[in-house]
Amino acid sequence: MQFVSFLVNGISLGSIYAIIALGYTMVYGIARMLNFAHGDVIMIGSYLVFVLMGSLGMPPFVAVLGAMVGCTLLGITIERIAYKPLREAPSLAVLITAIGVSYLLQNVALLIWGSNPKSFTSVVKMDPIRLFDGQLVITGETLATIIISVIIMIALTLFVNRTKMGRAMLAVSEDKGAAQLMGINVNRTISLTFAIGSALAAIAGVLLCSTYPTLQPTTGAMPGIKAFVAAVFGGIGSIPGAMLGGVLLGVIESLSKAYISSQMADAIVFGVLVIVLLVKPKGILGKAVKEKV
Amino acid sequence: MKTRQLGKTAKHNLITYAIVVIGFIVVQLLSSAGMISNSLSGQLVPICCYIIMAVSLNLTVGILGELSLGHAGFMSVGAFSSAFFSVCMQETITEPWLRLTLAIIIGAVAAGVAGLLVGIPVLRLQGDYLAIVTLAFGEIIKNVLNSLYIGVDGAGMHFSTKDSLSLNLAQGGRVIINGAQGITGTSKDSTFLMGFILIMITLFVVLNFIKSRSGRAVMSIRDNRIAAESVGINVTKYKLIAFSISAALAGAAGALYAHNYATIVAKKFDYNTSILVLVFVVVGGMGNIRGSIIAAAALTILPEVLRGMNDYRMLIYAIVLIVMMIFNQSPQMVEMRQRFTAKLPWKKAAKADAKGGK
Amino acid sequence: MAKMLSVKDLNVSYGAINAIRGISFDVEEGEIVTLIGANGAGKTTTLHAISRLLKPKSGTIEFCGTPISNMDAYKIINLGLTQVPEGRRVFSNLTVQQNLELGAYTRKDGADAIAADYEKVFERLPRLKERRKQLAGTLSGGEQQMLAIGRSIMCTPKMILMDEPSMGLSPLLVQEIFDIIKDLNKSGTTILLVEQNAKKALEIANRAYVLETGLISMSGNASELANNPKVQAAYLGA
Amino acid sequence: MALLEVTNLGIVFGGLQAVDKFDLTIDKGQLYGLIGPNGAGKTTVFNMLTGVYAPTEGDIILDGTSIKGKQPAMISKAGIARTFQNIRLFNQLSVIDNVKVGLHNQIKYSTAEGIFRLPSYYERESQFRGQAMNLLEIFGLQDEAKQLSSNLPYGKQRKLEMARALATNPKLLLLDEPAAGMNPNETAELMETVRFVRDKFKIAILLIEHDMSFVMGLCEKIVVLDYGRIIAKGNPEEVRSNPKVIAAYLGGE
Amino acid sequence: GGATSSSAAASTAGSTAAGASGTASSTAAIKVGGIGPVTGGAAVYGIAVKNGMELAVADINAEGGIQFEIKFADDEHDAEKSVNAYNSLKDWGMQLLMGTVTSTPCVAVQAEAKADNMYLLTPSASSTSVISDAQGNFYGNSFQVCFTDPNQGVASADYIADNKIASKVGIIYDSSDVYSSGIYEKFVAEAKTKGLEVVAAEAFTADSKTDFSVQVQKMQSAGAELVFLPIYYTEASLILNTADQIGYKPMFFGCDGLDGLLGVDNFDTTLAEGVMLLTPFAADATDDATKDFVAKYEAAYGETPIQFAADAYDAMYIIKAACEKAGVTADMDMSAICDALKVAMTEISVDGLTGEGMTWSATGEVNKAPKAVKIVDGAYAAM
Ligand SMILES: Nc1ncnc2c1ncn2[C@@H]1O[C@H](COP(=O)(O)OP(=O)(O)OP(=O)(O)O)[C@@H](O)[C@H]1O
Ligand SMILES: Nc1ncnc2c1ncn2[C@@H]1O[C@H](COP(=O)(O)OP(=O)(O)OP(=O)(O)O)[C@@H](O)[C@H]1O
Ligand SMILES: [Mg+2]
Ligand SMILES: [Mg+2]
Repeated sequence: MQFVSFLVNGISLGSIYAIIALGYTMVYGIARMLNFAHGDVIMIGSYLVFVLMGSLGMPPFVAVLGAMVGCTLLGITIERIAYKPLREAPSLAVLITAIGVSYLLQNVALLIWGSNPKSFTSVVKMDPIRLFDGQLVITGETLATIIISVIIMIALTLFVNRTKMGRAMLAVSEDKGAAQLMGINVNRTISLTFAIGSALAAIAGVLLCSTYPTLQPTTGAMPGIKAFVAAVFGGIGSIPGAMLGGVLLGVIESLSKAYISSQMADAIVFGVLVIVLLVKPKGILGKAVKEKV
Repeated sequence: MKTRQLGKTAKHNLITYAIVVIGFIVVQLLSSAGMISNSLSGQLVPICCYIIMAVSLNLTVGILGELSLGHAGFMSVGAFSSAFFSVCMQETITEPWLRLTLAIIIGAVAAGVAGLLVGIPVLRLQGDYLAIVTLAFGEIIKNVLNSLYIGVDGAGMHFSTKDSLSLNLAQGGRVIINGAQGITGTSKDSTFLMGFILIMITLFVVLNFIKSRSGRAVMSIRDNRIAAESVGINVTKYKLIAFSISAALAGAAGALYAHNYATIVAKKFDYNTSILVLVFVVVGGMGNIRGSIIAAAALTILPEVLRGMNDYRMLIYAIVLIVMMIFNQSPQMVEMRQRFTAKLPWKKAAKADAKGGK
Repeated sequence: MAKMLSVKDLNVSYGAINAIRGISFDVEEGEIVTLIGANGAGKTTTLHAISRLLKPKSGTIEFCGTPISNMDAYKIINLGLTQVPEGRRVFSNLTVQQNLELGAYTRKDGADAIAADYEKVFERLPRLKERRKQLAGTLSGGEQQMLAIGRSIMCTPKMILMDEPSMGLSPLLVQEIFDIIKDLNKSGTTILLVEQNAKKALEIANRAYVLETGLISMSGNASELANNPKVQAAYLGA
Repeated sequence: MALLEVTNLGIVFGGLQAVDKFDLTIDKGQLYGLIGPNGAGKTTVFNMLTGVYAPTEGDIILDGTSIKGKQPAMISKAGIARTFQNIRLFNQLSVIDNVKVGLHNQIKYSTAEGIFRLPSYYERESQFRGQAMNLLEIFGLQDEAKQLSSNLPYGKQRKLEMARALATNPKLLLLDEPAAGMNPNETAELMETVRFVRDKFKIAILLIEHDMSFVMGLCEKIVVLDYGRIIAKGNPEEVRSNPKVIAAYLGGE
Repeated sequence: GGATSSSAAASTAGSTAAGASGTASSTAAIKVGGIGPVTGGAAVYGIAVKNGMELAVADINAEGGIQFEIKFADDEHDAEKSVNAYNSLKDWGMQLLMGTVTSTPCVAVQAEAKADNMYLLTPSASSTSVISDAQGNFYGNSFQVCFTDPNQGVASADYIADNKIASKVGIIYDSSDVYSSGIYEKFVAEAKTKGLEVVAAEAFTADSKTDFSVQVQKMQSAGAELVFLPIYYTEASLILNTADQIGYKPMFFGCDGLDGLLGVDNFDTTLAEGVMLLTPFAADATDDATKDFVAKYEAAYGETPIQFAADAYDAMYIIKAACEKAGVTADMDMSAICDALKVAMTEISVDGLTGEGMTWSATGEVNKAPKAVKIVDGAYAAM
């Protein structure tokens, strides 16, 4: 029973990684850039909910919507100001700019909200489910996270593969010039990608802070990196891959903490990643497209 | 024409060496005249370390063309192995410069070997996958060092990965590597002179490597792997050579770094440091060794210069970074700058020269 | 005949290199006009400037009377102008079918009309039908070229700019491609054709321009130019 | 003994039999043509010969030893060089450096010798320069030696690829559509160059080309592929008049 | 702008003091540097120290007598940056150092300070490496306001054993943190000698400090009656939360790092009910000094002070006492000041927020009695 319980914890943690990773993968898949500031957009989203719910007393649902709108605007703004001028530049240049944006967001948050951790009030108002005489406890947050991450994954998959806009995104990701010849507005498509990615970041932030209720300017950094790892794990650019990668990462982290060593859990997680990539160099669900010679 | 080709790169490299030498002499003169602030003189050794880190990472990123996010991991291997050595040898070898020299060699060799071991699996991957695996290795190295305990007593060395109690040291034994607390008690052997010498060695190795048969092979892999294979280049071998040299130099930088502070901890060498060094490389220009040197020095000093800004210090640093990237790399900006500089009278003459080098 | 495309005093540069140095030409509705010239003469550059993948330094470009030299590239297709780019530039990670769908991205005339056009494309280029589900990146060079042409037809343009559509194609297919161009033209599509295969191009074209290092050196009736000794010596390998 | 002997070569891509039962024998110094409709599998044959793809069946014997399944670099050392349908140059290297990379296995010194600039370094580097310039001169590229290779116009890029391939000192040179994107004059010039190269270096050449005047005017023997299978083999005259070839490839010109 | 406001406070205080007191001591201010992380992940601690320091100096300068001028430099919790900060403070003219806040940087800075013969008083760096080298030789120039890590570990084990609070103990600690792993090791050693049974010891690291469900469940299944948390309050609040969710209700016992738990913005303090901690400072204490300090701090910075702020506040009064004892004046250089203070430190006794009658041995370690408090009804109660 304890094993099941560890497993559930892992899935819960993993689902949060998954939602963050979905945002990562979305932006990476389309704009071909590693948006290292994604974790910090998550942090800003959480602070927004904290302020809207706490100081302004809004109901959770409204606060979350507000944060999504806020993050969407933030994401679009960042893209316009910091990334768009570098569209034709080498991809590493954008990566460094993203790191700059990450520093910027953290320090802005530090100046606005201070360094003291805030305790986050969960937006999930649901009592934990206790099974087997309380041996297995599944919290409302866990359930909500798992359900929401699956919904988001399905919605994104449908969006990208079934809608015209989604198809346009794929085209932009491959060849911006040719996409324009098809009549696709590249700038708008990329803005939309960032908008979606950032709205997801807001949701991820809320769920992250509801499950692990503490909030600091650095809150987004580590989950951001982990989610990046998860996205690669599953095959970066692949939407189901991000989901799978996130969940696996959470489960491996949880189980190795439980059964091997809590000190070395991170090393184990990264070790498994290395092994997986050596066997499947494009991640678990990544397509191994052989270069046509 | 043939001789001019060589002459030009040689000249370009000479300028790079000259910049370093002049920098060294100027600082030495100023400091003997007492005209250099404590703040700057305290940063001289770390600046040397970061220059070596940036130049060596440029070998991986700019010349080999693979994005590495775990370069600091090799720095930490160098730092820990060398510090371990010199803490153990503190009494045996009393001459600081000798101890440091040996320590640097040990650090470089250890990191070079680590580079080789990590490189064998990692270099099979490509692009962002390679980047993430180097990041993973950097974090694994950090995590392992964080839970590594080594102590010595009369009976010899003891290891543990749990805590220092589990070492079961006899009375009088002492813990040398103490998990997250790292190594303390390294004496401050590093000097600016040593840093300068190490930079010169790094430049010598890297610049000569680039302009050699092996260097060309490495760059051909970067430009087109399939074509490189088709002309008989052993891709794995040359990737590994470049990666290991880069790691060994990072190890040397780590050794120099470790001997500048009384304590080193594994956390210092996490992915943030790797990314910091990557920032130097990209800001200085990929494949541009001279740029790496200048960027590393300037961006290390910048946060200190900004101390007057108090709480806004890191905020401004972030903004400077973003603005600099856009200014340096945005095609529109580059074009604008070129148009502007082309108009400057002295640039017109210098233009022919500048084109040859890189 | 009305003027469809008109280019005046076009200048395009790559940084300091002036690739196109003040050229003017026009294409009338229903024509096939070909642009020939040696490697690096600036043919591709001219087409890119027209479809705004490159920003001209100066000069005006009008399409059906609308000035397009400052228009966003993605809007141009709405006016009915498209390009088959040099080097195919198909979307490698999408399937053949998906590539064709993107060709019809701006179309608003309903799924049935679009579906009918797929069939037309497949009829002309049966190889594409066989490879419908294959990723475009793994197609052979010639197959990719067919896809690029098929994709441009899918947007039912008034005018197509074609950049070396016969490059790398088998003799049979070269013939087929030129037949397609002729047919397209017959059904009302105006065509600006850039070709290395000057002989074939001059055969099907109404008029031609010769481009030499960024300048138009000759122009006129296609058949006249084909008989011009200078042209024959330089481009027809006579 | 034949230089190259290919027997029953075949490869499958996810269910698609791209090449099937491919046999080919090339003698020393022979000029051989490989033609066929688009997608017939010509480039794929090249890819198998050079180790880019591992054949699913069959054997490739070069000069008496099997090279099937070997890595591209090994095959290059064994003596097969090639150019690519989509040009693959080392874009950020100068023209002469592209050729020097081709000479990599011809002139050798160790990494350490390079770093420490031992006398051997200077000696070998001057050999590198001399041989590279000789090769560039054959293709009329000597004046562009110091330019970035990506700045060359298309036609010259193709020539540079050939110079680089020749630098590996091959016994067999594979050219994939060398005349693509060239106008008739340039094509004619190229024919001369190819002949010159064959005579000077005494190597066999197998080339893919859709320009019939080029293939027919140059090659001594031609093999025709369609849907991965050989449909004809013979001298230019035989092939040109073969009804199968006309139907599948040439068309009624 | 912290440093600017503090120097403004110092100068206004200085001018009023000049009129009020006619003492012989010069009215020129002694320059005291402060170092700690005010940005980055450890900014909470650095900012608290900076605030505490400013508050104390404003008070001290207002009293007349010795005047201080202060400047606080950021080190981002990094040894290299800390040494940089130290050097830049030297350029400013620092005569003595109150810092650094965290241990690893402090060890690096101490090496510099030792070489310069600069007096160093750290408010909160608790590693023994701050005051002595690996062979156990004491530096002599450095002093601590807080307990050392071993001291806290031993004291905690002793307290639990002596008061028979529990016999089966579990521990959750941060293996990547010097403070936490330092206390953990000594606690385990002492527990053994005191006959406490350590039934589970689980680590976490800075890279995975959000999800504690595994660690807490392992405590539960090992049957720990008491969970010892030698960690900081941010993570502790998450652990309490997790335990509550799975319905595990052991006793929790922590060290000074837990202080601040009740001050976490928006935290459900009922979760912290019954948590015990061994801390020299409690913001909810009812003595006048603490009440006064807390009120002033809240007025100035809008939040409840954590122990780090109190440590820093005390540190400045300790420096003041030592300076007065040694007769330090602003015209002395740092080395002379250090030599004078080395002696004076062993002779003074200070009543501060974090301890009554604090005294120092020449080793640099502080002698003061830890206070054990328990959270009852959302407030600290003495045990
Ligand atoms: N991206 C670029 N940067 C710099 N110069 C360029 C660039 N693209 C083209 N050029 C130069 O501009 C000139 C015209 O090139 P363009 O591609 O238009 O020629 P083209 O007539 O299409 O030739 P081809 O028949 O080889 O396709 C050439 O000299 C070429 O070298
Ligand atoms: N990596 C691959 N994966 C899947 N199919 C492939 C791959 N490479 C080639 N093919 C298929 O194999 C067939 C042969 O391709 P190949 O490139 O050899 O054609 P080709 O004869 O060179 O044609 P062209 O003259 O157009 O260049 C094509 O149908 C192509 O789609
Ligand atoms: Mg062209
Ligand atoms: Mg081919």
